[in-house]
Formats: sequence, C-alpha cells, structure tokens
Amino acid sequence: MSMHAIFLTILLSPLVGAIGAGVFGRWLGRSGSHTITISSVAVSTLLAAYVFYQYIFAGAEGYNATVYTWMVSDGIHFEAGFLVDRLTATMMLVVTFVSLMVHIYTIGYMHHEEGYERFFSYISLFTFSMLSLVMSNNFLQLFFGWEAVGLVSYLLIGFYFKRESANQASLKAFLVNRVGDFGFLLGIALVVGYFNTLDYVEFFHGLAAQKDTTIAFGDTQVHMLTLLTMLLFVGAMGKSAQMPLHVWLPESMEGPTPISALIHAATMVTAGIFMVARLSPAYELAEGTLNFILLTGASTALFMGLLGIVQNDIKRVVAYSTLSQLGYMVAALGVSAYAAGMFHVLTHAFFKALLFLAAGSVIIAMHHDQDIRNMGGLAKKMPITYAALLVGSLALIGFPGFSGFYSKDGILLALDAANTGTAQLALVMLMLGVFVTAFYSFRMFFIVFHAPESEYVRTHEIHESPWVVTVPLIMLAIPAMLFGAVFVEPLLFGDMLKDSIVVLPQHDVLAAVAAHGSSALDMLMHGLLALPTWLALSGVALAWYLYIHRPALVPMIARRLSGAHSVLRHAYGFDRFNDIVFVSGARRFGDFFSRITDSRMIDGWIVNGTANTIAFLAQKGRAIQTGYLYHYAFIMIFSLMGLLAWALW
Amino acid sequence: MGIEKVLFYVFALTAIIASLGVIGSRNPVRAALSLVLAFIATAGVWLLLQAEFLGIVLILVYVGAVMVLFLFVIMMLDINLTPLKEGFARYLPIGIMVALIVLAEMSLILNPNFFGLEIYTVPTALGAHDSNTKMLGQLLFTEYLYAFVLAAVLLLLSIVAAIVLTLRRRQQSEALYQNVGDQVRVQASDRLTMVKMPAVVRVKEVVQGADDE
Amino acid sequence: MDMMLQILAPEIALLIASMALLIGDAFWAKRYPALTFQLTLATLVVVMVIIIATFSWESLQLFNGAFIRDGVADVLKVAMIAMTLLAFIFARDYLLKRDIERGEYYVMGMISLLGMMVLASAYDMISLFMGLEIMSLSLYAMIAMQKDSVFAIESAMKYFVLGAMATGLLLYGMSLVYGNVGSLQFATIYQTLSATGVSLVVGLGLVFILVGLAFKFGAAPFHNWVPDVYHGSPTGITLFLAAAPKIAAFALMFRLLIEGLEVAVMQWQSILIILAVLSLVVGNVVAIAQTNLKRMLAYSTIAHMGFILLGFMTGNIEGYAAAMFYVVTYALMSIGGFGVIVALSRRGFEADNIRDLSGLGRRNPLLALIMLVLLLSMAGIPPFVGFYAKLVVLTQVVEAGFTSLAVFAVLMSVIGAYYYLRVIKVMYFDEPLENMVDAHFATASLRVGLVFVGTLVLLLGIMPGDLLSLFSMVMTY
Amino acid sequence: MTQFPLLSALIWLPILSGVLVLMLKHQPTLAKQFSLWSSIGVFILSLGLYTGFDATTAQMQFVEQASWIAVFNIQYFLGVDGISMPLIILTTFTTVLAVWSAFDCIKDRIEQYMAAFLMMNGIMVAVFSALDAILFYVFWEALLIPMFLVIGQWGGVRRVYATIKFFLYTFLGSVFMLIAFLYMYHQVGSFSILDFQAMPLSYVAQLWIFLAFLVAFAVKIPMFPVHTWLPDAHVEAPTAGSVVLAAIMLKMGGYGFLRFSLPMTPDAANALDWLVIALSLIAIVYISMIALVQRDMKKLVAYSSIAHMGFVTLGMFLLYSILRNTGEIQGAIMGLEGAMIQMVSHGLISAAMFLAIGVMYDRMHTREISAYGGVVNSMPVFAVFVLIFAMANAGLPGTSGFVGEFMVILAAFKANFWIALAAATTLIFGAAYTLWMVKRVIFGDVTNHHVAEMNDLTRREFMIMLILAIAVIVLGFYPAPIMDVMHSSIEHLIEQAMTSKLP
Amino acid sequence: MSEFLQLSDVLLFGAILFVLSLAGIFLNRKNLIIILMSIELMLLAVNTNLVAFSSYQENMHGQVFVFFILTVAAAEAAIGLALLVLLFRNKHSINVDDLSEMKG
Repeated sequence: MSMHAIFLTILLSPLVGAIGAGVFGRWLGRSGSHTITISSVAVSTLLAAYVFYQYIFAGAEGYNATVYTWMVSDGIHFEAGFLVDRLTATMMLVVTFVSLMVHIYTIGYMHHEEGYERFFSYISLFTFSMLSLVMSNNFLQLFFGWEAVGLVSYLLIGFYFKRESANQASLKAFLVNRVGDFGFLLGIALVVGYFNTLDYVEFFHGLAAQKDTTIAFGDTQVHMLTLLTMLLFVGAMGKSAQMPLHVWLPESMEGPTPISALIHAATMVTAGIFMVARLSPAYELAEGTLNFILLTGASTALFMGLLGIVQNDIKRVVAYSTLSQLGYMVAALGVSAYAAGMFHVLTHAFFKALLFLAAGSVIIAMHHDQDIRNMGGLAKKMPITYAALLVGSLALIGFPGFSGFYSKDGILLALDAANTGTAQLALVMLMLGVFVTAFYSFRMFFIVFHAPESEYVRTHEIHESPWVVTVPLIMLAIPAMLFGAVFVEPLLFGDMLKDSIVVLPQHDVLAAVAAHGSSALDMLMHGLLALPTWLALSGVALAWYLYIHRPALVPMIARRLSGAHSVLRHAYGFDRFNDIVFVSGARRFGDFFSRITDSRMIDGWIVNGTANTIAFLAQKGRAIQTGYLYHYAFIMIFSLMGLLAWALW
Repeated sequence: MGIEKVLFYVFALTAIIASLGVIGSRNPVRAALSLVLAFIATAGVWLLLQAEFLGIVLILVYVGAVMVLFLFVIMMLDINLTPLKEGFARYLPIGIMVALIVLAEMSLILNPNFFGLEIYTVPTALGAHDSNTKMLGQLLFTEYLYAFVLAAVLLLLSIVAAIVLTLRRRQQSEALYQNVGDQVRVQASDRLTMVKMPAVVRVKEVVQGADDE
Repeated sequence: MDMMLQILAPEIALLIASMALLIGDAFWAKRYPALTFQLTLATLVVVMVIIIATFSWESLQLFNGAFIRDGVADVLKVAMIAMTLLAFIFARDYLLKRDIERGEYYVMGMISLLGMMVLASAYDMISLFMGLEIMSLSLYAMIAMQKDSVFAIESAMKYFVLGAMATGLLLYGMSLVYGNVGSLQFATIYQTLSATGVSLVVGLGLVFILVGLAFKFGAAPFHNWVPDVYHGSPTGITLFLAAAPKIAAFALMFRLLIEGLEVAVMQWQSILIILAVLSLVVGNVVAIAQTNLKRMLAYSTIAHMGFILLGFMTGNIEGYAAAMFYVVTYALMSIGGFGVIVALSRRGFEADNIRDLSGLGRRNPLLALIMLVLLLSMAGIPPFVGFYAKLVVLTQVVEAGFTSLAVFAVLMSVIGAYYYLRVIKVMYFDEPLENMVDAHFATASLRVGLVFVGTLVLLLGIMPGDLLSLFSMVMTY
Repeated sequence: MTQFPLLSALIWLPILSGVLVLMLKHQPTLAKQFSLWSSIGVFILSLGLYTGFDATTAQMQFVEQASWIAVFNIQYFLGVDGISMPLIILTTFTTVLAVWSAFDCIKDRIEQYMAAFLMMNGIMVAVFSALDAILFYVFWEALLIPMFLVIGQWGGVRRVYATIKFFLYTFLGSVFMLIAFLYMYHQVGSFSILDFQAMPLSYVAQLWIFLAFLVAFAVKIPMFPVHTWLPDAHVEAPTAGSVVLAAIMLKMGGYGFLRFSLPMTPDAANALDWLVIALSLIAIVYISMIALVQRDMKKLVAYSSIAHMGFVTLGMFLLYSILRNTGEIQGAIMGLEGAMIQMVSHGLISAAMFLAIGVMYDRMHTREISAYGGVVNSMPVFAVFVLIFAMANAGLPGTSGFVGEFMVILAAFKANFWIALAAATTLIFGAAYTLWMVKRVIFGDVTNHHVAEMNDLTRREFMIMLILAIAVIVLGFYPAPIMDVMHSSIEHLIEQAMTSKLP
Repeated sequence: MSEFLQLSDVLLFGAILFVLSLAGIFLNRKNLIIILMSIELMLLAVNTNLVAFSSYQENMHGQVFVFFILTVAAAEAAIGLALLVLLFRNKHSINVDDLSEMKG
C-alpha cells in the first residue's frame, strides 16, 4: 500500500463510517451504526499509528501531493491534497486515537439516548473533517476542514435539539466561529492576493520575496505579513476560543459529554494552534502578530481560569480549564515556541479528554445531573472514575511527572527565556494561572469526591460506569501520565517537529531552554524546585482547606468579595456585551432597515409614492374631464391659444 | 377712402354686431334673426370682393333655407326659456380674455403692417362680360367634378341621416307591432328563470333566518 | 376612361352598393332581416378584392390631381375596409340585442367608409374636406342611432359640436394656406412652398390645421371628446369609431402634412412633439383612474395616438411608415378590445365596467385569453404586435435624434401597462361576481372574428416582418 | 452532426408542449405527467449542449441564424458560449423540479400552471441563447407574462399587489434597455449583439447606455435600491414560481451584465464600476441585516437572495479596480468566474430553500417563522435536507454556496481590502440569518399540535430534495466541470471589457 | 391708404367673426341651438377668408371651396338639428348643462 493510499484510507474511512451511520443508520440499527463507525475509525487509528511510526521513528520523508483538483481559476489551482510530515503524523495519531476512545466511550454514554446512530455519524464525520484539516497541504482544504469541524461542532452542540439552550448554544458557537472565519478567510484572500497560490509550500517559498511588502491604507503603510498573520490568527481565536471570541466554548457544554471531550477539548479547539504552528514560517516574520498572540493567550489563560472558580457545573469547570489551557498554548506560540505549544496540545488532548470522559462518567452515574453541589463522596462509589479524574487533574495542574507538567513547564520556561517585556508580563499571568488552575481543578475534585454526600447521592443508587466507559478512561490515563515524559525531549528540544516548524534563530527560545538541560529528568528535577510546582500545590492546598476543611468559609468569602464574585459569575460580562452590542444591535439595525429604509422609504416613498402620485394625478386629470361641452370647447380654444403663442414665439 | 371701403366697414361692423347678438342673445329666435343679419351683411362683403354668385347663394340658401330650418326647429321644440336665461357671467371674464388673446395672436400675423401685402395686389375688376357664376361653374364641372359628386353623396347622407334620426315609428299598438327577429331569437332563459330551492328547509336555518329578521 | 374606371372602381363599387342597399333594404328588411348585413359584408369583401387586384405601387392621379391612388392609399383602404368588416361583424350581435339593427346602419357605415377612402385618396383640400365630412357626418348619425339612449345622443351631440368646431379650425387653417399659396392642390402647395419657403401666414394656418388634425386623432389637449364619445356610444358603434376612423385620421394627416406641408416640417415638428407628449401623459395617467372599460380604452387610445404622432414627428419616410404600422395594428387591437365587450354584453347589460370582467378567466377562458392578448399587445409587451408598433416608432424617434423623447415615451408606456394589468388582474385574479356566471359568445361569427383578431395579433407579433416591409415599401414609393 | 437546431428545439419544444398542456383541461393527471416528462426530455436534450460544447473557444456555438424582420435587420440569431450554456442547463433542470414540485400542491387549473412553467422554460432558454438584441428583448419581456399570471393566480393573499409590482418594476427597468438597443442600432445598423459588442461608442454614449443597462439588470437581479419587488413577489408566489424566479429569472440580470454591460460599454463600466460595487456591498451588508429580522420564511430567503446576488454583481465589476490596484488583471477572471458559479449555485440553493419552505407551507399553510418550531421532531428527514440547504445558503465549504463567495472574496481582495472586508461579512450574516431561522423553525421542542401533525416528506418531495442536495454537494466538492466550460468565454469577456471602445 | 379695401382688413374681419363664433361655443352654457348657430358663424368666417383670398389671388379655387363648404354647412346643420330634436325628445331640454351624463 503506497503512502498515498494509506493517507486516503485514513482520511476517508471515517467518512465512510459517517455516511454509513448517517444515511443507513435506520437500517443498520444501533449496534450496526457503532460497529461501522468504530471499525472505520479504528482502521484510521491503526494506520495513523503506522504513519506515526514511519515518520517519527523510521524517519520517512515529508509527503506532499495533490489528491484532486477542485478547480482552476485564473491560474490558481484550487486543490485537495496531503502534506504529511511529523507534525501532521503526530496530530493524526492524536486525533484518531482520542476519537476512537470517544467512539467507544459513547456506546456507554449515549446508551439510552435517542439519535444514537446520528451521534456516531457526527463524530465520525468530525474525525474526517479534523483529519482533512490536519492533513491539508493548502489553505483551501484547511478552510474546508476548518468549517467542517465547525459544522459538526454546531450539530453536536445542538444534539439535544429539543432543548432551547442547546440550540442557542450551537447557534452561538457557529456564529462566533464564523466571526473568526471571517478574519481567516480574509487572511486566505491576502495569501492569494500576494502569493497567487493556496499551497503551503509555494506560500512558504514566496515568503522571502514578500518579507517587507507593505499595504497602503490611506497614508499608513501596514506590514503585509503582519496583517496576513493577524487575520489568520483571528480565525484561530475563533476556533481556539481565545478572548474575546471564547464565549461559545462554555456554552458548547450543552452537547453530550463525549463530544465535549473530543471536539471542545482535545482536537477541534486546538486547530488554531495547529494552524499557527503549521504556518510558523509566516508568523516568524510578523513580530507584531506574535506579540499580540502572546498577550491574547496569556490573558485567556488567566482570566478564563479565574472563571473556573465560580462554576458549579462539572463540565463547565472543565470547559473553563480548557479555555485556560488553550491560553497557555497560544501564549507559547507568541514567543515562537511552537513546539511547546504543540506539545501542550498533545498532552492536553489526552488529559483533557480524560477529564471530560471522567466527568461524563460521573454524569452518567448521577443520571445526567451535572451540578457538583449535588455530588460529593463519590470516591468510594466509582473508584476507576475517581482515579481517572485524579490523574487528569494532576496532569492538568502540572504535577511533576505528569504529562501536563512537561508541556506546561516547557511553555513557562520558553516565556522566561524570551526575556522581553511582554513575555515577562505574560509569564506573570501564566504563573498566576497555574495557581488558579490548581485551585479550581481540585475544588471540583474535592467537592465531587471528598465532600460529604449530598442529598441526591444519598437517596440514589450510584455505581461505577460500565467497561465501555472505563476502558477509554484507562486508555487515556496512560498517555496522560506518560506521554509528556516520553516525548518531551524529542518534541520540545529535539528535531521531532523540526521539519514542519520554522523558527528564526533570534526567536529560538526553546534552544535557550534546552541549554539548562533537555531530558525529561532534567525537566523534572528543575521543575520540582521551581515556582510553578509550588503554586500548583498551594492551589491544591487552598482548595482542600476551603472545601474540605473549612467549607463554611466559602460563602463568607464570596460575600466579602461580592464585587469580584459577581464579575466572575457574569464571566466579565462578555455575553451581556455581545448580546447588547452585536445581537440586539444587528437586529435593531435590521429592524430599522427593514421597517424604515426598506418599507417606508424605498417602498413607501419611492415605489408606492410614485404609484400614488400618478394615481393622484389621474384623479386630478379626471376632474378636468367635467362632461360639460363648453369646458371641452374652452380647453380646445385655450390650447389653441397656447399653440399659437408657441408658434409665434 | 373709396366707396368700397366705406361699404366694407359698414357691412363688417353690422356683421360683427349681429354676431355679438347671436352669441349674446338669450332668446334663440333673436339669435337666429341676428344670424340672418350677419349673413346678409357678410354677403355684402362678398359682393364687394367680386364673389357675386356666392353672395347671392348665401342669402338664398342660407337665409332662405338653413336659417328657416333653424327657426322651424326652435319653434317646434317649444323650448322652455326660463332656465335658459341664467347668465354665463361667471366665466365670462376669463372666456373673453382667452378669446381676445386668440384674436390678438391672429391679428399679429394678419395685420397690415406685418402681413406681406405686397404680393397681394389689388384685384383687377372683372370685365363686363366676365361672369363670376360662369367661371365658378366651369371649374365646378371640370376640375372639381369629383368633389361635386362627393357633395351629392354628402347631401344624400345628410338626408338619410336626418330621416333615420328623426323618424318616429307610428305609434302602433303592441299587438300589431311585432319584431319577428326578436321572437325567433328568444331563448328559454330570457323568459323563464329557474330558481333552485331546497325541497326541505332545515329548522335551524329557518330559525336563524328568523333571528336575522 | 377605362383606366379611370379601374382606378376609381373601389369607390364606385362601394357607392353603388350602398345606394342599392339603401333602397333594397326598405323592401326586404322585414322579410330577410339578415340580407342587408350579408350583402354589406359581400360588398366590402368585393371592394377589398378589387383594391388588392388593382393594387397600385405607382401614384395615379385623376380629376386634375384631386384624386390620387398610390400604395399608401391602397394599403390604408384595405385596412379601413378590413376594420369596417370586423366592426360590422362584431356590432351586429350588439345591435340585434338592442333592436337598433337596421339597414341604414350598414349603409351609413359604408358611406362613412367611402368618406374615409376618399380621404385616403384625396390630393387636394376640397376632396380631403369632403371625405372628412362624409366620414364624420355618418359617424355622428350612427352614434345617435340608438335614439332612446340618453348616453348615445349626448355623445353624438358632443362629438358633433366639437367636431364641427375642429372642422372650422381646420378650414380656417386651410384658408390661410390657400391664401398664401393660391392653390388647393397638395402637389402645387408643396412645390410653391419649396420655392418660396414657409411664411408666417402658412405657419399660422398650420397651427389651425394641426389643431383640427389633433382633434380628429383625439390627441391631447384636444382629446376631451374621446372618452365621452367612446363611453356614450353604443359599443357596437364604438368599435367602428375606434378603428377605421383612426386610420382615416392617419390618412388625413399624411396627405395634409406630408404631401402638402412637409416643407414646413420645422414648424409642425415642435407642435407635434407637444401634442404627443401631452397625449402620452394624459392618456396613460388618466386611464388609471377609470372604472369603465370603454372609457379606459378611450384614454388608452389617446396614449396610442401620442405614439403615432411621435412617428410623424420624425419627419422622415420611415417614421411615417412606422406611424402607419402603428395605426393599423392599433386599430386591430382596439376593435378586438371593444369586440370582447360586445361579446360579454347582453340585452340590458353593457358589460363595460372593468368589474364586469371579474373571473372571466374561469367563466370563459377563450374570451379571457383573447382579451389578455389584446391588452398585453396594447401595453407593448412582446411577443404581440403592439410591441413592434412601439418598437418601430421608437426606432425612428431615436434615429431622428430624439432619444430623450423615446425614453419619455417608454416611461409613459410603463405607467400605461398598469391599467392594462389591472384589467388582466380582474379577469384572472378576481373571483367572478355573483350575478354573472354565464359568459358565452352570442354568435359564432363574433367568436370566429375575435379568435381571428387575437390570432392575428399574436401572429403579427411573431412575424411582423412582411407587414413592416410592405408599409415601408409603399411609403418609399 | 450537421447542425441539428438544438437551441431552437430547446426553445420551442417546451413552448409547444406548454400549448398542448393548456388543452388538457379536464385531464389533470395526464397534464401533470406530460409536463413532467416533457420537461425531463428537454433537460436531457439540453445536456446535449454540454456534451457537444467546445470549451476551448470563446466563439458562439450551436449558432442558428436567419433573417427575421428584414426591414430592421433583426435576426433570429441564437448561440451559446461558456457563459450562457450553464445557465441554460440550470434552467431546464430547475424547470423539471418546478413542475414536479407542483404535483400535489396545485389543485386549481393545474394544466394552466404547468403550461406556464413549460413556456417559461422555453422563453428563458431563449433569453440566454438569443444573440439578437430584439430577440433577446422579446423573450425577456415575454417571460413576464406567464410569471405575472402564475403569481397572480396561484399566489398568496397580497398576490395582486406583488405581481403588479413585479411586472411594472421589471418592465420599467427593461424599457431603458430597449432604448439603449435602439440607440446602438441607430449607430451600427444591426441588432446583433455581437455587432453591438464590436462597435465603437463615444464615452458619453457609453455612459448613458451603461446606465440604461444598469437600471434594467439591476432591477432584475435585483440590486439595492431597486430590490423591493423581490421580497413581495417571492412571498406571494407559489412555490414553483419562487423557484423559477429565484433560480433563473434573477440570473437573467447577471447574464445581462456579462453579455451587455461589460463588453458593450467597457469604458463606462470602468468609470462607473464604483457604483456597482458600492451597491453590491450595500446589498451584502444592508440586505443581510434586513434578512435577519424577517418573520416570514420566504421573505427571509428572498432577502438572502438579494444579498447573494450582491456577490454576483460584485464579482463581475471587480476587474477594473483590480487593474487599477495591482496593475494587472490577475484575479479578474476569478471574480467573474466566481460570479458565474455563484449564479448557478444560488440557482440550486434558492430553489431548494423555496421548495423546502413550500413543503412546510403545504402542510401548515403559513410561512410565519413563529408558527413553527421543532419541525425536526415530526419531519426528521426533511430537517436533514433543510440543514444541508441552510448550510449551503450560509456558504459552508463543501457546498456549492461556498465556491462563488470564496472566489469573489479572493478577487475582491485583489481590488481593495475594504471591499473584501465588507464582502466577507456575509460569512457572519449569512450564517446568522439562515441558521437562526433554522433554529426557530426546525429545532426545539414541538411548539404546537399543527407541527406535531406534520408528515414527513412524500416520495416525490424526497426525490426533489435529494436531487438538489446531491447537486449542491457535488458542485461544492467538484465545481471544475462548470468552471472548465466557461474559462475561454470569461477570458474573452475580460479582453472585451478591457479594450476601450472609444472611437 | 389705398382706395380699395385691403386684404388684411377683410382677414381681420374674418378673424373677428371667427373668434366671436368660438366664444359663442364656449361661453354659451345654456342653449345648444345657439352653439349650432355659432358653428354656422364660424364657417361663415372661414368662407369670408376664402372669398377674400380668392379675390386677391385672382383665381376661383377659393370660391369653389366656399361653394362646397356651404353645401357641407347645410348638411351639417341638418344633422345637427336632427340631433337636437332627438336630444329634446329624450331629455325635454336643450340645455348644455344637461349634457353631462358622462365625465371623468
């Protein structure tokens, strides 16, 4: 089997599964549907693993080829094709693996739900879309995958279509993403405008020549590549939920938990980071954009993390942690530490999927109640879930040795090494973020598992989830623990991603970090003594103190800090603001245009006004026709008079 | 000033005053008589212009026949004059103004200073043996034969038209007067209308009907 | 002499036949009520055949140039006869229903037609005037033939008084032209004016002549009689009135303005533009406010006359040919429109309100379809002949350099389209009124005639080429 | 092939079958079947245009030429190039769906209804293939008649107002075009469109002619501010009427720009392209906002049509500013091809949207968004299709709706950043108004018992929807077949549009 | 001043008569029969014009025209009066104001 065929199989196999379950689900039934989708994704996963092996360990050459030509216009080829290198191969494996886990998990999670076949079809379709995004060798296909994952996300958030809040959330997710895509598409247009190509490689080749091109906006000259990368990053902000386009992600938790794990934690939301990494040659040339990225990421990381403190919905807590972690990744990109960002993407994929699936397991046990205040003391009732959640949380907070530790530390070190003013500022924010993360993660953890049993827990039968749920948990817990340690050296400091990521020498912060030691052990040793670890631990300690040891303090503190609390409860008012300014604003404008300009002015005054004027004239004209002979004669003579005057003139 | 000129002004003035009488008079008989006077005066002008035949014809035919016809009709119709006496004063000023403007416009062209009189030399008087009637006749029956025939058609037409319009069928009794064509063409629907009525009227409807009343 | 007979044969045949029928009718009217009608039709067909058989491209003159027979005259005459024929066929039914069907109607119609033919062939002012009067007087009388109808008498009276006044104005203008040129013959007038140029007196006379012509056309602002007369006349007469006399008016204008006074084109062009513009405005705008179908069609006539005047205004031969095409096709559409009203009316019910057509599309699809075709054609929507009429006129207007005038004309026809659409709306989109469920043709001849007209309007719309070529050719000769 | 008169056949066969159907007054079933099969036959016949088409040349193909009205040198002159050919096939294709869609929902005078659509089919093909200006105009106007009757007879409550407005609006626009034709005829002595394209014209004349064309085509397409007839007409028209109106008749305006405005008055187009671009952008932004607040589904889709047509006009008139901005014309082809593909795609999508609304209307007899809710519960299959079409309407990649918008935005960027920026807002607005409607109508819990009682698609409806869905998706994934046939013609067009015609 | 009367004098006379007759038609609001008389007067004015021109042009065509106009005028009068009679029979009035059934 040639590589090309393998790639095609990897890409299309989930599509086949999706079509099978979606179109023929009615005939296939439940088990038929999950069988076909799971097996198709499994095929992809196995092949992706093979590809991963080939690229990472066997050192296969980068692969770049066209699958088919979409169309050709104006000399520009619009194509679909594969660009597979180590970055891609890694992403492919992560995507397929997490997807497979989620597929299996879904059997248990969605067991009693309607629309079972539909759900499987969607997640398979998502896998296809994500793969086509990742494997693309050009902007067109990238955009296609970009939008397609958005579509599936829309469909899945609105999966419970009877629920108004789900519909609202899905619409919001789609529209906010569209705002990002708006910038993204303009970025692509810029690429075509200046490089006359959509192909990555050709684009990269063209960069050198266009390095200093500027665009004139009136009198000001704007650096073209800065604008280009900014626009593309706007797309990334939408997809990766960076402030202020993050508003959709918390609400996306309306969807079933498996897709929260798959789409809104592990894969889709990282597309933005992937894209920036993929286009690193361009970003490297745009200093301004990098700074912007850095600040955006850092603020997202801190401020979204803070929101996690006040959430009572188990999934929302995890969602805000996702937002926060995405901020970390983006911040890494901002200092050209693409590899660090990607590394965090990978580790995050595992532990966040794990967290979500574990949370889902809790939710199953709680009969789809998601409020943590109704939980408590579940540790004994669901040990596997408990363990899984603990592993996930530890990885999340960056407990030394866990995957998250390596990736997060990598980012922090990179920021430190960047040694610019902005980077320092960002570093402070991220450090605070570490503390906050630890605090809210373990707040949730303690409340769910260690707090006194709630009324609900006491009165209901609660037990561990079935194997289809727990096996994926275990399967994910393993990489959540070990992936970081294994891959930190090649990924972060080695040449694992070197063929795909370009970093200018003056930006190469990771090289500076590597100077302090580049092995996992070095990292561990260094990390044990470093500030982040202590911040994380103190966060955990504070959570324990407040929620287990002295729970009575919490309401008091909330009252004392009621101003800050309220700000957090309202998520800084982003939703309010959007509602008032954009949603109502657009509607109000639309209403005004519809009723006033269109109906009254154009239609009323101009169109019907003309008609009415003519009708009015007609009535006047009628009035002249009095029926009296002498009037007629008079009109004739009068007209004669006029014509005579005209002729004599 | 030659005698012709004096005569012309006399005739013209008479005709104009008579015309004013025609349009200003409220009594149709008086108007008709004014018109007769206008005709006669104008005939005088024509005579001055050496159109003897036409002048005489105007008096004979017009005054003798047409105007008599007018008078005849006026008498026959036995018009109630009282409502007719209501004046036309309301629009009189503007009417007169428009008429005067038209006249002014016409005379702007026709006045002696402007009108290219030099090409119109004073006509030579006809010789003693030249007959206006004869000249007219010659033209009429040669060059204008076609029009002459058409005039005959026209007169025939007006006879037919006048008769068709004014002829009243004698008042015959209904029994004697029958229109065969009508009887042949009559259709059942002209005579008889079939009205569908429900054989049974439901009580409810009847009650409703009663309520409506 | 033989030559003369041949040239005059159509008129002679028509005259003799009408005399014979006038007398004959008095004898056979009671016994054979339809005979006069049938013989009239036969006569008209024969006359038409004679004209076509002796069709003359050359111009042949008789009576020292008082009579001319050329292609234009022949084409116009054929058109007039055809319109008269249709008018008689359509009208008979109506007249029968109202007991006013009498031999004299046909006789006077034929004499009126004779007048029109004389007009078409007139080559001096006197024969022109005689033709005009023969036509007009017959029309006055025909309108009044429904003697018990106040409407009919009133419209006859209005028509008569205003018509006489217009004739007076026309004559006054002619007298001024005569006074300046010293001749009544168009050929001489043309030559003299070419030599001497146009004096102010002729200019003055021209204004009076134009007023008279405008009246005959029914062009604004000399249009006031049109709605009242069309409305008040019995529909059977209106359809006669609305078709052939318009062609005659064209002949009148053609002979007088083109054959006689073309030299004064500078003078009459501007006045014709004024008349055309006013006609377009008045006709199209005021028609919108009408509720009576006959009145509406009358106003639409005024608008159409505006277009014809536009064709004339160009002052070139192609323009006249365009106007001729317009007037002939318009007459066809107009007669069809009134024919539909006749077909709908019954004894004691005139069906001349637009409301009376409600739901015609259901009640009588064929009739509605014919009316639809006619209305769209009048509105100038392709593929019906009315479109080409407008097209050829507009082409010439643009050719003559009056593009803005063309724009104005089409804008007005857009306004005009509205009221035609309104009728279509009533026919197709409204529910039938309670009291009218039966709409069937009264007679087969009417049905055949209407179908013929509708088909012709469509066919000429698809293939207008030959007719256009013919008109263009006779004009060029 | 010794020149089988394919175009004539495509014009006259449907018209003749329309006349035949008109006579089947008392056999509605026969009328339906006959109409359907004859329209399918015509569609298959029209595929002959595609297979026999030579994509390498910009020359007119399948040319038929004969004298028609000799006095004015008017010809019966037909032919197609890469611009008109896709539109003709779209026409015949849409007619099949329009006819088929009316099978059950029209009860009254079905034979007239069917006949109207068959005749419109022929007339529309004629509009796209006429190469003589008068021939073009005749069919252009003639098309109004059946549509007028269709809306007026089978339309909604305010149908009379809507249909008269539609008729007069369009008529008003097109008379200016007629005058422009006459003026050019006056200059060149022929009504051949090819002659018109070749003739030199002074700058002032070009300006006036361009404006005349602009009025005509802007009304038809429609552009702001002469768009207000469209929402009314769409709302009141019966389903198939809306389909044909949106899918084909709007395209006639776009086609007019390509066939007349650009090649005939290039200098004026160059001078006034800002006007068209500005109006297009207004259409995209302003109309989208209006669409957002519509309460009537058809009105919403109608407004969205206007916004989408804004892309068509935008793409067509970008070429001059691209030249001015970048000094070369690369990108211009993309704009024009984007506009073309947008027309075809919008033909499919709007047809689908209107058919979908028609499906609901047939069951509920209302188009108010608020009357629906949770349709997916009772009509799941239908909901899937609606979602596909809604996504296509929102310009999602993988559907045909994306292709045109994408290309136009790319081209717009070459012209000016701000133009591209304004155009790209459609990404947001398009999704907003479409999906918000979908959310309110399709999703959610069942709001009332009427919705609960709705039956899912019948076999006929399903097939129609399926065909359209396949077309939309196939075109989205593989637009090349359509693109390839138009390359030469578009290049030729740009060459014409770039060559000054000043004498 | 010439001894013979000048053409323009006659023409002005004709013009005055003509305008008077016009005024007679539109000023008269009551009596139809006077309108008919005005028409006669109008034709008379035209005839005077023609006679004058004929005389000054020294050809007879104008007078022939007058001859025919007189004929027509008589015929016109006959038909006009017939209409008047009909009108009177129907409405028992020849009031111009009563002729207003149709308008608008």
